[in-house]
Amino acid sequence: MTGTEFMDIRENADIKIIDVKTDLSSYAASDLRQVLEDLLTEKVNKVVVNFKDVDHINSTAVGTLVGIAKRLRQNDGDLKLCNLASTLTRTFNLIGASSVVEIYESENSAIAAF
Amino acid sequence: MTGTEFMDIRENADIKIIDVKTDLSSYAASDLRQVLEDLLTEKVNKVVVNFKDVDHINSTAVGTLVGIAKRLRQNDGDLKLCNLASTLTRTFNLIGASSVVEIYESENSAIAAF
Amino acid sequence: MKKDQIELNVPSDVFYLESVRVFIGKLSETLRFSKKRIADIQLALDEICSNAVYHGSKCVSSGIQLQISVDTRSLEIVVSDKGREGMQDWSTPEKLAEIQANRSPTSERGHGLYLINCLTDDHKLQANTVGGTDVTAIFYRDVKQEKG
Amino acid sequence: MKKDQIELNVPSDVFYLESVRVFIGKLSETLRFSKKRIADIQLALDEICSNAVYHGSKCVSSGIQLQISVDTRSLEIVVSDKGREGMQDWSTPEKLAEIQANRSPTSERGHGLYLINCLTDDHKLQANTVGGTDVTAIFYRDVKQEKG
Ligand SMILES: Nc1ncnc2c1ncn2[C@@H]1O[C@H](COP(=O)(O)OP(=O)(O)O)[C@@H](O)[C@H]1O
Ligand SMILES: Nc1ncnc2c1ncn2[C@@H]1O[C@H](COP(=O)(O)OP(=O)(O)O)[C@@H](O)[C@H]1O
Repeated sequence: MTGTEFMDIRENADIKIIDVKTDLSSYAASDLRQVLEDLLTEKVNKVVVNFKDVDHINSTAVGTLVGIAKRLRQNDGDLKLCNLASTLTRTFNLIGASSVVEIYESENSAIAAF
Repeated sequence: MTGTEFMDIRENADIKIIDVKTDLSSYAASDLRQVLEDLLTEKVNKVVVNFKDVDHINSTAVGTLVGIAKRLRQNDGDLKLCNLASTLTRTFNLIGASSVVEIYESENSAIAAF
Repeated sequence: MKKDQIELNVPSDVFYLESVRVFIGKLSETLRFSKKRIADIQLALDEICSNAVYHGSKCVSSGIQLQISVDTRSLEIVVSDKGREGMQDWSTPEKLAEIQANRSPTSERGHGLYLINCLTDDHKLQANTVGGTDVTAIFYRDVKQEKG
Repeated sequence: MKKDQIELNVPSDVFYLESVRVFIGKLSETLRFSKKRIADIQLALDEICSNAVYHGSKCVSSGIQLQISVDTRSLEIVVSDKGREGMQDWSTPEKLAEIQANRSPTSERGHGLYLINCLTDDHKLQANTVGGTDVTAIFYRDVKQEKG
């Protein structure tokens, strides 16, 4: 699993870090789901998603992240998000998803929180 | 003359420097023309246009610059352009306008060329 | 008051919604909405158009239509789909109340209509004559009428 | 070969061409044209649409139309205007040859058609039935990088 056109995957010890390189509306959301599903299949259970290069997210992509976060927790892992622009945080807050998925300022703080 | 929504105007000795802050298609081209006409009216004759923040220019805007360059030269002045992205240089080259308007890598070299 | 009209028809494929989103974004920018408002308008329209594609279209060639009206007071966008089996009459007040009542922040789906409600200054959902839905979203250009 | 169809109608006002340009840009990007090609496509369309507004429209409400066809091989865009008095029959081969012969790199105007010719893979200018012009621009897609 080395990533896709829209996502790079790096690792830091047992944590996988996904760099999203595209805005996340419905088209790219299915790509994100695929990448995360593949990591679940590989029994990865600690994942950080880096939103540094993302300007837009919609409810389909937020829902995907919520679903994956729940499943990772069932495996004693977790999904953490970092580097969100304020418009993205607003979308998570409006939906109420920030109560389910943890959002961190930086990649380091997301990693440290595992 | 202090600029417009799309253009800032600075000065360096007797040279006016216009920072274009928008892409230059037909809509903004009329703004550029107005700014340059106003400088001509004010008897300014040395002008540098800085394209650092410009990603697109069309033939209407190129034509405007060609016309103003000719008029400034009649007043013993000149118009010089700087910081053009390669797609912009390409447009000037295709039209043949780079034989009429001088294009420089940097603001400093444009200023030094007067 | 003079209204400018724009019409945009795209296939029912989320692939094209990327282009629709930047179109709406640039239009809102030229109409001088604030950065924050532009993001809101783009998200609301993304949700409306995604619904039209996922729930309101039989196939890619069904197509969705955006009718955009611009005047000094507002930006109004009507997104129309042609509907598909089993999706009729979903937008009655009772059905919409039920959808809203069932929404949970922790669920994966069902946040689109809620966001549309939050992000528009006004909106309307109506069954149209071809068996689909017309969703109208209104954004006032006057900053004072901006919502939360 | 399956073709996807997009239609975009905007008022004859250069104000809206900014939004059209980013739409065409994003569409070309999602179709995986290279950065340089995207700039070429945007410039060609800017020139075609600016001409349709300046030379081919009586007033703002005349409107211009873009019909966009996408298939695995090409992106084809037809820009139609409704024409205006004194601008009929300008696109005959003789008139076009005259326009080209008169072009001078040092003149302020008259570079649009030349750029359209340089930047498209193929193009066509035709009088349409409503007294205006249909300008067709074709851009071939790099077959190796086609949409999935
Ligand atoms: N354009 C539409 N046509 C038909 N049904 C729709 C349309 N938009 C929304 N719906 C219905 O409303 C429900 C809620 O929509 P929404 O809140 O956007 O969440 P989601 O799309 O994630 O289900 C959808 O599941 C669907 O049943
Ligand atoms: N859509 C159009 N309708 C009518 N005339 C047109 C149209 N496009 C171009 N023309 C004619 O062709 C001429 C050359 O166009 P162009 O090369 O784009 O340069 P410019 O627009 O700067 O004059 C125009 O001046 C006009 O007379």
